[in-house]
Amino acid sequence: MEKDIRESIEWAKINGDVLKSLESPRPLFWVILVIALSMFGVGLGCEIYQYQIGMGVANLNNPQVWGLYIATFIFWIGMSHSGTLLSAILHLMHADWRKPIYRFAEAMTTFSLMTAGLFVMVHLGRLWQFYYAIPYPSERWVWPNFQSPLLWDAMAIFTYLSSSVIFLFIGMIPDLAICRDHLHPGWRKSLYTVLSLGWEGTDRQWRNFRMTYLTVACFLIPLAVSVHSIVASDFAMSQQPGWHVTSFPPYFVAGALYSGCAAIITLFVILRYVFKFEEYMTLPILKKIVRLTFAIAMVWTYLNAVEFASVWYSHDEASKAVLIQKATGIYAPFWWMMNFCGSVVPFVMMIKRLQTNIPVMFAVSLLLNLGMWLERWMIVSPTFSHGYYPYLWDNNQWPTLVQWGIVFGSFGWFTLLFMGFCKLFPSVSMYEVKEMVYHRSLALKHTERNLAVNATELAEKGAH
Amino acid sequence: MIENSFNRRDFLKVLGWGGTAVALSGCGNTSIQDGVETVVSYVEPPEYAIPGISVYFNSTCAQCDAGCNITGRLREGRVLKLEGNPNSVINHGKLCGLGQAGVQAHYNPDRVREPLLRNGDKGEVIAWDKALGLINEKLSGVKGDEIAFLTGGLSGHVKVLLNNYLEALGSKNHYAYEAVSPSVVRAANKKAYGVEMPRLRLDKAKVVVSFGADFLGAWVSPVNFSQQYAKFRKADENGRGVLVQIESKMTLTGANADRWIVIRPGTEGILALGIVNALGASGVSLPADVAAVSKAYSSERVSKDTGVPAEQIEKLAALLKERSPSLVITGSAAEGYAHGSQNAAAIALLNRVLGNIGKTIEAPANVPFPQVAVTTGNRSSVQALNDSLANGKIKVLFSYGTNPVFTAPTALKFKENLGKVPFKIAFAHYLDETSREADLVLPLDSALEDWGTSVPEYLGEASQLSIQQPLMEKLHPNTKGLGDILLALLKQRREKEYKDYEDFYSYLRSAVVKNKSALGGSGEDDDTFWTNTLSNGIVPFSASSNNLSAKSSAAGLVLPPPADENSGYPLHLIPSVTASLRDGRHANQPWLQESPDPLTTIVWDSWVELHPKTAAKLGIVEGDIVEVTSRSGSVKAQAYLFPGIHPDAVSIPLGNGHVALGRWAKDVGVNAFGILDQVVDKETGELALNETRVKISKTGKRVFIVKDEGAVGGSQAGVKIAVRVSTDDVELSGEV
Amino acid sequence: MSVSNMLENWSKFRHMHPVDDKPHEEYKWAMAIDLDACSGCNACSVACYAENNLPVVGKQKFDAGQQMHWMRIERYWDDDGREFPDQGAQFMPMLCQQCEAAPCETVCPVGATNHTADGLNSQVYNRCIGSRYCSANCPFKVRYFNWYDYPTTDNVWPAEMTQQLNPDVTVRGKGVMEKCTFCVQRLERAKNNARTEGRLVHDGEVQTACQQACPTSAITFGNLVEPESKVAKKWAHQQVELAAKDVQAKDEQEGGSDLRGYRIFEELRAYPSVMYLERVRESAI
Amino acid sequence: MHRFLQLFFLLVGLFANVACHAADARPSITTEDDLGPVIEQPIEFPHNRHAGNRDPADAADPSVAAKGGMEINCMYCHTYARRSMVSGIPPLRKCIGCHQNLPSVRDTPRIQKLFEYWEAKKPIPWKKVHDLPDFVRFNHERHIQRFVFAQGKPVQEACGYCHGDIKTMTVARRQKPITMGWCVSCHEKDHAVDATGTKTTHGPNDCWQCHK
Repeated sequence: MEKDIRESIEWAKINGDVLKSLESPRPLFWVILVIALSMFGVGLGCEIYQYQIGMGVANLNNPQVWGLYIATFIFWIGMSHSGTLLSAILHLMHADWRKPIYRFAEAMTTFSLMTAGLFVMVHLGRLWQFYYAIPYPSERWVWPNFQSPLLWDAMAIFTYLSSSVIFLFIGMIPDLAICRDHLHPGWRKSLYTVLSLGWEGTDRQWRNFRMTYLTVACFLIPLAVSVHSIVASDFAMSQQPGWHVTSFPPYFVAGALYSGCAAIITLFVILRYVFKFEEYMTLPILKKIVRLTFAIAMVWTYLNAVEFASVWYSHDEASKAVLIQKATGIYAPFWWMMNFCGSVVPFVMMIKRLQTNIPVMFAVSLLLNLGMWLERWMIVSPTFSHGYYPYLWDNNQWPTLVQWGIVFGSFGWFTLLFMGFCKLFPSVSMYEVKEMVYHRSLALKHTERNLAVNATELAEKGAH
Repeated sequence: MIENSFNRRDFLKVLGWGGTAVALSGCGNTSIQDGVETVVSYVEPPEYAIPGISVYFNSTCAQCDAGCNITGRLREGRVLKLEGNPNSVINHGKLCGLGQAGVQAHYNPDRVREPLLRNGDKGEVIAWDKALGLINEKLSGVKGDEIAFLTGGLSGHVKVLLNNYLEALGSKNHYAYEAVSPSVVRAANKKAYGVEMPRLRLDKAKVVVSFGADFLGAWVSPVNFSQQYAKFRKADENGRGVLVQIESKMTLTGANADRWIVIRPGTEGILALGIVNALGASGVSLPADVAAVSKAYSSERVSKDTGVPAEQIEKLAALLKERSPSLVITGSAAEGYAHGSQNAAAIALLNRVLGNIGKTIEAPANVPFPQVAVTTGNRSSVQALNDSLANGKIKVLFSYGTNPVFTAPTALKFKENLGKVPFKIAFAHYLDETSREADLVLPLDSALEDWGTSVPEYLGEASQLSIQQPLMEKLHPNTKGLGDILLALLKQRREKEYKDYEDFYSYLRSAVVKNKSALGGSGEDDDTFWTNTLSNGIVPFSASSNNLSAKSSAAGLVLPPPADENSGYPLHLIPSVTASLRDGRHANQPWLQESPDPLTTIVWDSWVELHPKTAAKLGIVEGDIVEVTSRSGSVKAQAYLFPGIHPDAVSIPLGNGHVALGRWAKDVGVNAFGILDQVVDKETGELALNETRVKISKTGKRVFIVKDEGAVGGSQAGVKIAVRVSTDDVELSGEV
Repeated sequence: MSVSNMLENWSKFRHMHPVDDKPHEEYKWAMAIDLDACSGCNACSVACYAENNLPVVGKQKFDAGQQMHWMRIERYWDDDGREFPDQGAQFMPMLCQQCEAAPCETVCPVGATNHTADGLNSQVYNRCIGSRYCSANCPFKVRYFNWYDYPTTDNVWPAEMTQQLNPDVTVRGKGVMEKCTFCVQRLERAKNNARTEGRLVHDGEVQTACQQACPTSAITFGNLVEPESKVAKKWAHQQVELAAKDVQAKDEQEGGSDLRGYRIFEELRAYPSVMYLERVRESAI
Repeated sequence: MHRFLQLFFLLVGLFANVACHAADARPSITTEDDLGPVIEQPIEFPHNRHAGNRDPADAADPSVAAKGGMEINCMYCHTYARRSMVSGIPPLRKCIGCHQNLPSVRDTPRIQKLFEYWEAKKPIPWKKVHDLPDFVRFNHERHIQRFVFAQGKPVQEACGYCHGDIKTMTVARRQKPITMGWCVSCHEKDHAVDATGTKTTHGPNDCWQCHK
């Protein structure tokens, strides 16, 4: 039995360990930062070039009007679902083990949404006119087209982004207060003072806090599901073969959770190493995520199979043709790769021994992410290259460096945001870890009296 | 309308109104802006030109020899678009892509703008009077027969002036050269029907059998034929016409045929006689002389020689017998081969046997003024010229409207012989390969800026004089019309005769107005007549049609056996004339380069058409860069696998492969003229275009062919896009 | 501009489509293309370039599949593996089909493409933001995107070439979608003249550029609402209904119909305004 | 809990309410004036002098030179307006046509400038005042035909809908917003089709009317 969080761990130590992650970083941090910066720089450069010359530099054409941008956009949206899953859903399920890790998962949600938003922009032919898509009251009397799934998309994403930011923030208030109290005067201290909204840890504050947190959590879950369903309807509501599939929304949501969990494992390993969080991000927790991921992987595989089957047994020749072309055409290597990464690799997670083997799990999680990214690409591109009109079939355009560059850059952008977050805010929720520890200790002490006594003590302690 | 165009040119000096000429910011500023743009209004208001309203002027298309009548659409003094003139008897308001690209010839940025005098290997700008003076002095002391004038096909008053000028110089050397003209067909027609270009009535025919005549694409007068074709296809009282195309390489016309019959190159004549024989066998009475010739051609033998199945021949004969009148047309079958004339004669027999002469082959209306009638260009003339160049007989050479350095077979060494001429003058729109060699280049007005008249070779319903008039003011101040230049040159010689003509325009006007009574303008005063003439753009001749003489004898008609397999050069090269590029003089008009070749959908390049079978044999796949080698040279181009070609043949389109001409033509594709062998038709001495034998070798390089069709090429992959139905399963009668 | 106005606009936008209770009133522009007459000569395509200010993109961009021909002539061969295409090729002039229930219209996020009262499928360049969703959802792939800024690209309209541009048609900058408009500038001109004289546009009074050029007159264009118009007669004779309920009446007949009229992708129920007439081939030879 | 929910619903309701009203509140555009910049023209053309109303002080018989405006019909100079998209700037000859018979003003500086252009046969480079974006195609003919000829509105009123009260200006200056919303605000109204005013329709509202 691996080492789990010790019930005897000192709360001061918890504060100390977590706050240490806010202190001036190790050299490794700077190295990563520079790499991320340069990646982002590349992406930015490509985008500026594309903006100047025109979308043609991405080497899109008729009929291949959408490229990696849309695929990557879906990928990042999907990524964002993990945070909600861990913090909101598991919160409602009172799964204690989520407590040390949900904070960075939420951050991930927020930042990947921001990244996804970028791709919507990058994709536009006339970026400088994007505001036409916003339903603002203009003297022109023209409105966006409310029939267009793309418009629903924009709205859903915006809503999701704003509410997940709120959720992230609310969840952090008690910790911010702790930071405020433990830091020497300086800009950070004043920042936390402002952000912690005068948190004192009084009973009333705790009550309101929990109520708010719960409400937002409840609000967030259906939202998260709807967001990716809407992204799915971008395709499902169109008329094209290979897109016009009823099972797309659940399929996309499953895919989203899947890639989200995979991403969590990746970041889990990284943070655990970088910030020395072995105490809190323990192997049993990893094991739990891995198992969860495996479950979702199976759901995704099932839905994937359902999609193929429903196309295969339909009389829709066009869609069938697309499917065949995916498996045999020029996209075949990527398509098989996707199926391998998405449906075969996860079986590694079944092996009990490997579930806690950090290097293996790290590798696996990366493969899963790759698979999920490929999945999105395989949804977008093949349909274009094998649509209804044979005269333009297989008129393929291999993405240019500009496209790859921007995709590449988006990862840099995400990393930047995330690293910034880790240095500015506690990436492990201190108060919840304390709760967790407390619950464990309760499990040991059985008497009502102790319970009562400790409870009062703890309440005061917890405030400081 | 207006009396005199020069006022009009002044009137037309006006800049664009809001968002016209400068409409290049289509999605630019999104809000109103005050006092930024300037509006320049007219100084004097032209009655007919209202800003924002289009005006239309009639003129004549100069893009090919069909000489369609066009209508130019003008806005604010700029010609925007060329459309067909509805009153034309040639094109009835329609216009082909080539014709419409005329505006790009006019606005082309690569036009010559100043007179250029050679200095070393570059041209220096000189003034017009200097240039003309120079010509005069170069001509002094040169004997008449040492002066030569090389042109393309030429007609109308420019031709009159040219002839007068040559006469004034005492020269008889007028060489009219057209690289892809149907010159052997003309000769054959002359023999068979008594006229060079009879009127073909597709619209009357129930069956049309064409031996490689691409009359829908690039042959003689495509727009006229296309309209007849539409009538011919319509299921009216004499039913939907049937088109059978017999050729070795599918042309646009072949692609539209009910039955496209692929034939071994050069054996068309044999097949024709085979059909005659089959007709005889099926009970059609053959004249003795014909029967004598044709009896040797049993279906079996013909089928062996031509590769056309015997039953196919029978079927065709049956169809011809059953459906009359029919029409048999000779195209590449005649132009292509050393025995082209015999082929043509044999094919003409078919028309005679089927009694089409007088029914679907009619006499053309004749041209009452022979001096303006067309001088058709041919290929033998350039050979003649080349000879006299070679032995230095020519001291001064004028060239206009043709580009032999590009189109003449390298075997002639034309370019190098040209060098032997001490002084060469080129009247040019562009610096093409030939005018680049000239010592003096005189810039010409575009066809839309110039005055002129023309009489097309193929006349259609009636003969007429087509008026060419400026549609807008000159783009470049220092260009001149050919007529004006010739007039100026004539004045050097015959001052008093021409002194009262201030310019070509006045010459033209008086020349036409003088004969107004003969031109149906009797009773009108000169100005009204002239005004009507200009507004119509057409002057109908009171035409008395001459008649055909159908007394050609088949006696002595012998056809050579099919060409033996030539081991060294196994394949026949069939250079194809495409509808948009023709002989390549318009290759610098981007619309023509960008509009896909109808059959291969390839753009912006040349290609080598190979039958998939041949390709498989040679291990060639689409996109391979192959080297096509003849005895006279070789070119490298991309291979395109094309089912519509005889396995023993390869085809390269003509017109591309320029080394000069302009930004859109230079270094695009390869020039197939270059590798043609100098083999001529025995009777006429015309270059036989399809007689070149080639061999093909891979170079190892491979490219993606730039074409419009997708990777699945011509397949519809079972999707119902373009549907075809057999006459059995469709009810055509009563269609509107 | 109000919320009510917004909702109202939206419903109007849908109502442009002819539903049984609200058919087209004055005009419904439609086309009939006779594939038996079409010879594939490309004249229509060039005419379109001239009329609608289409850029010539050049070899490299053509290779990238970024050509802009609103009117493309497709060439098909038979698939039956005969050694020679001895019945010729199949030519197919493909242009925007101006669908009545156009897939492109519903998906545009900014409503830059929508239906006009004349049953045209309008594309508004200055509203377009270039999401390219319309093209993604177009079954015919007849929408063309400005991948580059052609007005400022070398050798597209150099020097004097700009003077050829048609002032009635906006020159498109980079990043907007464009497509065949049925030469709306000509239609508007004709309607305007007619309105001034207080009448409707006569049949044949207005021609599209492609129709005008076509040497074989394969293209018929006109007003479907006017029963006497040539195009209406053709549609009627071929028993092709504009917005048929489910399948065309003729297609329900036993053993198919012996009429030539059909519309591409009828089964998608986009209800195109372009009817094609099947190419005919003689059986006796 | 309840308090919290109350607050929640209160906020949401408030927001929705404000949003609707904010959206509903729009300025009545048609009457609004929004003066464009003053524009420097090569010749400072006095519209008021030509098109302005007669000064009642002027003698009744036209032989006496008028002091006020001369009430010249707009379309006398902008003659293309009724038959073309563009109204047109009058050709130079038109100005001269009258002015060579008006010795009284012959040597005022503006007229001298005018004649200089005429002698040089140079067109006057007027600055465009109402310059719409290139993708907007306003059709003068349609509006003039509709309002002046079909509906019998006075010319100056009809032109004034968009050009404002030109007859009081010297150098013309934009007076109306001429933005899309402004156009639409008029197009959505029902107008009488003819003089009788019994039948009314509103202007066309599909994009392709102006954007092609």
